Amino acid sequence: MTGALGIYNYWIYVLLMMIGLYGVIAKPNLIKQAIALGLFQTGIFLYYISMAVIDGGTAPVWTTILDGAQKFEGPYDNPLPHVLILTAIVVSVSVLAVALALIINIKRTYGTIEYDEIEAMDQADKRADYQRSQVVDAADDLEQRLEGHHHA
Amino acid sequence: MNAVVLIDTLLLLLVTVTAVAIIEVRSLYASAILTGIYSLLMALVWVNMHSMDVSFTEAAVGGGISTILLIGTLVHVGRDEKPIKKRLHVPALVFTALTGAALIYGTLDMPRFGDPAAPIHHYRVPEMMAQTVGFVNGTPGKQKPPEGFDVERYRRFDGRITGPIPDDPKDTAWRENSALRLEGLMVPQVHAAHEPHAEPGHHLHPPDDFNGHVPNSVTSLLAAYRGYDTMFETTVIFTAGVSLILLLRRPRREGYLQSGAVMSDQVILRVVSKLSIPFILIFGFYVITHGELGPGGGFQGGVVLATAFILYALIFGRAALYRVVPPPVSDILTGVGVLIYSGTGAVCMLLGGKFLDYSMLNRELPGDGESLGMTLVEYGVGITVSMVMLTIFNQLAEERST
Amino acid sequence: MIHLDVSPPLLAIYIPLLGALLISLAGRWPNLRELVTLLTAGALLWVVAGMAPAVLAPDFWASFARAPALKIAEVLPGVWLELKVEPLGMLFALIAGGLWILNSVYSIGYMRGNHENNQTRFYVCFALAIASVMGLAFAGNLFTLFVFYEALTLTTYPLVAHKGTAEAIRSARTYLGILVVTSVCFLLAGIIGTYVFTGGDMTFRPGGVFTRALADGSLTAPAFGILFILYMYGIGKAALMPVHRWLPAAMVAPTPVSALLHAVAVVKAGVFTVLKVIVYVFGPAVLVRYGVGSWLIYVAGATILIASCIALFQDNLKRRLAYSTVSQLSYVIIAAALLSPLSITAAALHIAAHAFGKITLFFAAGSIYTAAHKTEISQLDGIGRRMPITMAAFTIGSLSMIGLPPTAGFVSKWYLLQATWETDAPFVLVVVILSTLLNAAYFLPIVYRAFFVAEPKHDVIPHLSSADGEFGDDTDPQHSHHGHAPHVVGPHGEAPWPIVVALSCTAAATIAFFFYSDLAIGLATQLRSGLP
Amino acid sequence: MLEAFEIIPNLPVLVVTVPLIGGVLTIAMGRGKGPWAWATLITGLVFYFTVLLMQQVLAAKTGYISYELGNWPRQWGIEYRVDALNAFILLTVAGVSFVTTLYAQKSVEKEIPQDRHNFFYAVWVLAVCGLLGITVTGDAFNVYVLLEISSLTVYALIAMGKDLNRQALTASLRYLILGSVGASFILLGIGYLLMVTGTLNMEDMHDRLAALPDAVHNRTVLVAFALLLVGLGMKMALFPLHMWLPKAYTYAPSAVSALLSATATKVGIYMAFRFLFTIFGVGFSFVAMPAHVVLSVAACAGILVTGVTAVRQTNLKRMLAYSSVGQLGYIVAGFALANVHGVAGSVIHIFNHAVMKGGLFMAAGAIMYRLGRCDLRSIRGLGKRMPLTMAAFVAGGLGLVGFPLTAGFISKWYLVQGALEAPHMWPVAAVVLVGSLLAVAYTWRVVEAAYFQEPEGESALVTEAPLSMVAPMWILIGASVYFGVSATFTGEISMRAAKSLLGGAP
Repeated sequence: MTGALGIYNYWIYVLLMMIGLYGVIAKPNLIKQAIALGLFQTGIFLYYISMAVIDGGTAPVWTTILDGAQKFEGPYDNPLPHVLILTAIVVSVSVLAVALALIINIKRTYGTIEYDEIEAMDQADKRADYQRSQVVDAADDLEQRLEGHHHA
Repeated sequence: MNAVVLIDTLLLLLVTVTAVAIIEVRSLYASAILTGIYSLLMALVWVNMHSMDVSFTEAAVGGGISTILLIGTLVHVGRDEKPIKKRLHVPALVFTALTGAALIYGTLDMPRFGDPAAPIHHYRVPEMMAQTVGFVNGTPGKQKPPEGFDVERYRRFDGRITGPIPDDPKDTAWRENSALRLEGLMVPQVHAAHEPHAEPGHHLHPPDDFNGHVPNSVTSLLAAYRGYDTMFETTVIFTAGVSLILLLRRPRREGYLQSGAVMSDQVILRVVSKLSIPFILIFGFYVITHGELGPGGGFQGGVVLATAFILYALIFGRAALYRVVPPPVSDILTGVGVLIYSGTGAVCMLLGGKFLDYSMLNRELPGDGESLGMTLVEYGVGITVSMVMLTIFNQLAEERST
Repeated sequence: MIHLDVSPPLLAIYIPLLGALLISLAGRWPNLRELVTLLTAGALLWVVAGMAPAVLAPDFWASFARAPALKIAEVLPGVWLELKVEPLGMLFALIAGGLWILNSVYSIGYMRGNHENNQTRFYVCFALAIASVMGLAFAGNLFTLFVFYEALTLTTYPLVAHKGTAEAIRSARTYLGILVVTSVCFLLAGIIGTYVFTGGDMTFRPGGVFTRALADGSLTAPAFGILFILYMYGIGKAALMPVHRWLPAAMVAPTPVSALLHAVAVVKAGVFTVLKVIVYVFGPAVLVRYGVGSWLIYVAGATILIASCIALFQDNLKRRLAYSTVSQLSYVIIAAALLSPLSITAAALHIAAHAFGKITLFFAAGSIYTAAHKTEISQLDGIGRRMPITMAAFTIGSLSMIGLPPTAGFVSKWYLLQATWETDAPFVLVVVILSTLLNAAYFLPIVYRAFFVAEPKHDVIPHLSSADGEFGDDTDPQHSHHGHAPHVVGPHGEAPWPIVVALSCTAAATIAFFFYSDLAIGLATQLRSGLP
Repeated sequence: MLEAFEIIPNLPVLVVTVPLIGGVLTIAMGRGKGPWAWATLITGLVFYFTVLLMQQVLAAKTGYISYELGNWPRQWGIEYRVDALNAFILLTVAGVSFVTTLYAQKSVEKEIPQDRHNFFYAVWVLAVCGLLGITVTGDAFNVYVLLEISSLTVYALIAMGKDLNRQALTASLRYLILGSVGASFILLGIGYLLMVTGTLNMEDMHDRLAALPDAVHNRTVLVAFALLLVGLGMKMALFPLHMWLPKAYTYAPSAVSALLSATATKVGIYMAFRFLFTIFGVGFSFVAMPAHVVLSVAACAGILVTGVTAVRQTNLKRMLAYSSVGQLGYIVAGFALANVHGVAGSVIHIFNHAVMKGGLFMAAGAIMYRLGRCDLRSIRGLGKRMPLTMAAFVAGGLGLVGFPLTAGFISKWYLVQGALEAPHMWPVAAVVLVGSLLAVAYTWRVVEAAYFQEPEGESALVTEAPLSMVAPMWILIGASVYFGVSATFTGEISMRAAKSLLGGAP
C-alpha cells in the first residue's frame, strides 16, 4: 500500500475538482458555472479531509475524557483539517449566495443568463460606445482636412 | 485495504458519477436537485472519514441551504440551460486534464493515505491537543508547552514509533524498522490530569484542564485555537447576507410585504409544521450549545434554526414570518451575532489578556472561562448564521414576488 | 528631508516660480500681468548677475572643491537635490536670464499683436520654463540636472501646443515624444548606470566621476563607451541627428517661444548638458584616454552638414531657422568632442554667441509675421523697404550665423578654428569651412530678396496661405480690441514697437558681443582652467 | 475592567478588529450621512493605529512584533506578525482607505440608492478589514479566510455599479468566478504545504521546508509552489491572469474603483511576498525555482501589452484600469529581481502606486460626478472648467510616467537600479523605461483633450467638483508629490523591508 495505491484517494479529489473546473470553463450557463464552482471547491474539501485520516483512526471526539476512563481508545483522526474545511464550506456557501444574487440581477437587466449571449451584448454596448467617440473624432479630422483644403 | 478505504471507494464512485451528471444534465432543476444529492453523498463520505462536524455541515448547507438557494434562484432565471451544439468543450477538457495531471503529480510525494507518520499527524497537532489552560507563574494562561509534558512522546504516538522520524515524507524505509502499532495512539495524557494537585505551572491542572471540558476537539480547535478564523468565518456569512440585501432588496417604499404562496390551507402541512417547528428550534439550540461535546456547533445549529423559520414562511407565507421576525430585526440580529463573537474577544482583551483569550473570563478557573467563551461565541455564530440564512431566503423570495 | 534656503542660486529658481504664481493671479489684468513678467525677469537677471564676480574670482576652483553644495531636498536616501554654481552654468544662466527680459518685451508686442488666446498660461509656462533653466544651470549633480531637464521639457510643452490646433497638438506630440523617449530611455538609464557603477556618486566635479570605477575594473571600457553613447543620445535637446526632428516640429509655437526657448533655453540646455556631462562627469582627459568619444566628432560633423543642406531647401522661414539651429548646435558638440581645453572654451563661447544671433533672427521672423502675416521666404521680396529695422537686424543675425566679423559668431568660430589647429583635426576644419559656405548660401539670399528685389504689385493684402494653417487662425476681428496695435490689413509698416525695440537690442548685442565679450570669455576660460 | 487594558500591545489586533466591529455596527447607523461619518471615523481610527504600529515596529529590537491571538502559542494558534513590510503596507492600505472614505460621500450619494448606504458602508469597512487582516497575519490559513472576506465584499462593492451600467454585474460575476478559482488554488496550495510541513504558521512552515531534505525535488512542494503562484497571480491580476480587472474597475462605483485600485491588488502582491519570500524563501523561489524568470517575463509582457492597450482606451477609468495592470507589472518585476534594490523598488511602488492611482481614480470619479461619464470626448476643455481635478489628474499621470519629483520616479529609480545590479536582468530595466513612455502616451491623450481642445455640449457648463471630493484627491496627489521630492522615509522603510525579506539570501 505504499505505492500509487496509497495515494489514490487523493486522485479522486483531483477528478472532482477537474469536473468542476471543466464545468466552470465549458458551460456558458451562469447557474451551471456557479454549481460547478461549488463542485470544484468540494474537491478541495475532499483533499483536506483525506489528509486528516489516520489508519485505524476514529472521530476526534474524546469520549474517554467524559468517562474519566484511562484506557487508550484507538487513534483519533486529525481534527485540524476538519476545522479548516468547516470554514471553507461556509465560505463556499457565501460565495454561492452572492453569485446567485448577481445572476438574478443579470437576468433582470440582460434577460438571459447564458454567458455567450451576455458577452455579445456587452461587446455590442462597448462597440457602440466606442463608435460614438470615434464618430466625433472622425468628424473632427474631416473638419480639419476641409479647413486645410480651404486654405490651400 | 481497510473498511474506511472500501466504503470510501464506493461512495466516491457514486459522488463522481453524480458530479458528472450535475455538469452534463440539461435541466437546471435536475442539476440543483443532484447538487443536493451530491452533498448528501459527500456527507456520507465525511462520516466515513470520521469528520462528523464537516458531515453535519455538509448535510445542512449542501443538502439543505444550497439547494434551497439554487431552486429559489431558478424560479427567477428559468429552468433550462440553452442547448449547446457541441457537447464536449475540447479546450476546457485539455486544460482541465493538464491541470489535473499537475495536481496528481503533486500528490506523488505525499505520505500515503492514512499514514500515521505524515507530518500533519505528528508535527504540531499532538502537542496542540495536549495544550491545557491553567496557570503560568500564577496568572491564567496557556502553557507553552506545559511543563512536564513530553512532546517527543506524543510525536511518537506514546512511544509506539521508535527510531528517528524522518522529515522527508517520501522516506518510508524507517517504518519497517519501527515498532509502530496502530492501536491506542494520540490520546492526551489524561492520567496526568487526575494526579493530585501540584503547584501551578508544573502539572496539568485537573479542574482547569481545558481539553477536559471540551471533548470534541474539532470544536476546541474551531472556537479556541483557531477561534480567530472562525470569527471571520462568521463575518464572511454576515458579509454574504449584507451583500444580498445590497443587491436584491427592493427599495423600502415598495414595502417588504409581498404576498407569496401560502399553503396554510392544507391541514396536514399546517399541523405537521406547527408540531415540528418547536422541535426543530430546540434541536437547533441543542446543536449550538452542545457543539463542545459532540458534532455540531454554532454554524450547524444556526442552519437548523434557519430551516425552522423557512419552513414557517413556506407554510404560512412570508407575511407571517415578517410578523415573527421583521426584516429590521433580522438585519440587526445578523450583526449581533458577529458582535457577540468579536465582543467576547474584545472583552478578553479589555480584561488585560490577548484578544479571544477566553481564560480571562474566569481568572479563578481559567478552564471554565475557556469553556464559557466558547459557548458565547458559538451562540454568536448561531445567531448570525440563522439570521443570514433567513435574510438570504427572504431576499430570494422577495425577488420572486415581483 | 526638505531644506528651505534663500541663497542666490535658489533665489534664481524661486524668483521665476514666484513670478509664475503672481502672473497667474494677475491673469485678469493684462497690463499688470506683463508688468509682473518684466519685473520678475529684471529681478532674476539682477540675482544671476550678482553671482558672476565670485565665479570669475581667480581662486574660484580652490574654493569650489571645498564649498558644500546647496542642498534642497534628500529625494532618496543619499541622493540630494542640490545646486552648485560653476562657470559653465553661470554663463548659461546669464544668457537665459538676460535674454528673458528682451524676450518678454518682444512677447508683449507679439502676443497682443497676434491676438493669441490663453496668454496667461503662456506667461506662466514661460516663467516656469525659465525656473527650470535656472535649476538646470546651477544643478550640482546629475540627478538634479535630470530633474530640471525633464521639468524644462514639461513646462515648454504647453508653449509648443499653445494654439491647440490639430497641427500644434501633433507637433507638440513629436516634441514631447522625442525628448521624453530619449531622456527616459537613454539619459535616465545612463544616469542610473552611473549611480550603480560609481557606487552612488553623481556629483559634478572637473575630471569626472568614473576614475575610480575605471581604475578598479568594475567599469570596463566597452561599458564606459556605452554609457557615453547613452548620454549623448539621451540628451535629445542637443538635437544630434537623428533625434533632431522635435526641433522643426516645435516651430509651430508662437515666435517668442521659438525665439527664447528654441534658440536659447531648450536647445542650449541640450548642448549645455552635453558639455557639462563631458566636462564634469566623464572628464575630457578620461575620454581621450579610453578613446570612446571620437565617434561624436563625425556624427556632429554630419549633423552640421546635413542640417545645413536641408535648410537650403526650406521655404518656410522658421523652418529654415530651425535647421540652422540644428546645425549650429552641433558646432558646440563638435567643439566639445575635440576634448581639448581650448575646444571646450570654444564650445562654451558658441553657446553664448549663437544665442544672440539666433534670437535676433527669430525675432525678425516673428516681426514679419506680425506685421505682414508672411511666413514663407518666397513672399519676402522687397520687404526690407517696408520693415528696414527688422531686416537690418535679420542681416546682422545672418552674419553672426555665418561667422563674419564684427558679430558674435566670429568670436566663437575663431576659438573653434584655433582648437582645430591645436588638436590637428582636419575633418573638423573641412566641416567648419563647408558649413560656413552653406550658411552663407541659405541666409544671404533672404537678405538679398528683402532689400534688392522689388515688391510684387498685387501682394498688398495678406491672404491666408497654406502655411498660415500652421500658425493657426487668429484673425478673428472680435478679438482685435485685445491688442493695442491695429490689425494689418493693408500695406504694412514695421511691427509694433515692443517687437522692434526687442530685436534692435538683440541685434546690437550681437555686434556688442564682438567687441565686449570679456565676461563670456572670462567664464569660458575659467571653465578651462578648472580642468585637471 | 479597563485598567488592565493597553492599546499599544494590542495594536496588531486592533487594526483588524476595530474595522470588523465598526463595519458591523455601520448597519445600525441609520440613513443620511450617518453611515458615511461612522465609516470615516472607523477608517480614521484604523489609520491612526497603523501609524502607531509603524512606530512600534521601527522601535522594535527584533524588527517585528508578534501577537498571539487567544494567547495560544504561535505554533498552534494564530499569530500576527508585523515587520517593516506589513507595517508599511498596513499604513498604505489604511491611509488610502481613510482618504477614500472621506472622498466617497458625495460620489456614493449620487451613485448608490439612498436606502442602503448603511449596508454599503458596512461592506466597505469590512473590505478594508479583510485587506488589513491579510496583511497583518502570520498564519497561512488565516490569509485564506481574510482573503475571502475581502473578495466577497469586493464582489458586492463592484456590483453596486449596476445602477450606472449593467456591465458592473457581469464584471463582478466574472471576478467572482475567477477570484474563487484563484482563491481555491491558494487554499489547495496551502493544503499541499500543510501536508508536507504539518503546520500553518508561516515562519514554522519556512523552517520545516528549509529542514526538508531535497525540498527542490519534492513534487508536492513544487506543485504547491505552482498552485500558489497561479492563485496569487489571479488575485493580484498579474498579466495574463488579469482579465477580470479592467472591467471590474471600469464599472465599479467611482469611490470603489479608487479604493480597490489602491488597496486590493496591493494586498495580493503582499501575499505573494509572504508566500515567495517568507514561506518558500529566496533560495527556493528564486534560485532553485525559475520564479524570477516566470514572474519577470509575465511582468514585462504585462507592462508592454497593457500599456499599449491603455493607449487605445477612450474611457478614462478603463484606461486607468489597464494602467493598473501595467503598474502591477513594475511591482512584480521588482521583486522578481530578488535583490535589495529590486525588492525595495517593488515595496515602495506598492505605496507610491496606491497613492497615485487612488488619486487618479478619484479624479476620474469627480469627472463622473459632474458629467456622468468620463471618456476622452467628454473631458475636452475641462482644464478650465475643473482646474483642480484636471491638475490632479495631470500630476497623478506624471507620477505614473515616473516624472522626476513624483513618487513614480522614485520607484523607477530603485527598479532600474535593481535591474542593472542583477545579472542578466537589464532587459527589465529597458522594459521599465519603455513602460513609462507608454504611460506618457496614455496620460498625454488626457492632457491634450483637457487643455488643448474646446469643450462641447454640457461639459462646457460644468463647474469644479465639490470640495469634499477635491480635497481628498489632492491629499493623495500631494502625498505622491511629497514622497517624490523627499522619499527618505519611504525609501528607508522599503530598504528595511527588502533586507528583512531577503534575510537569508545568498
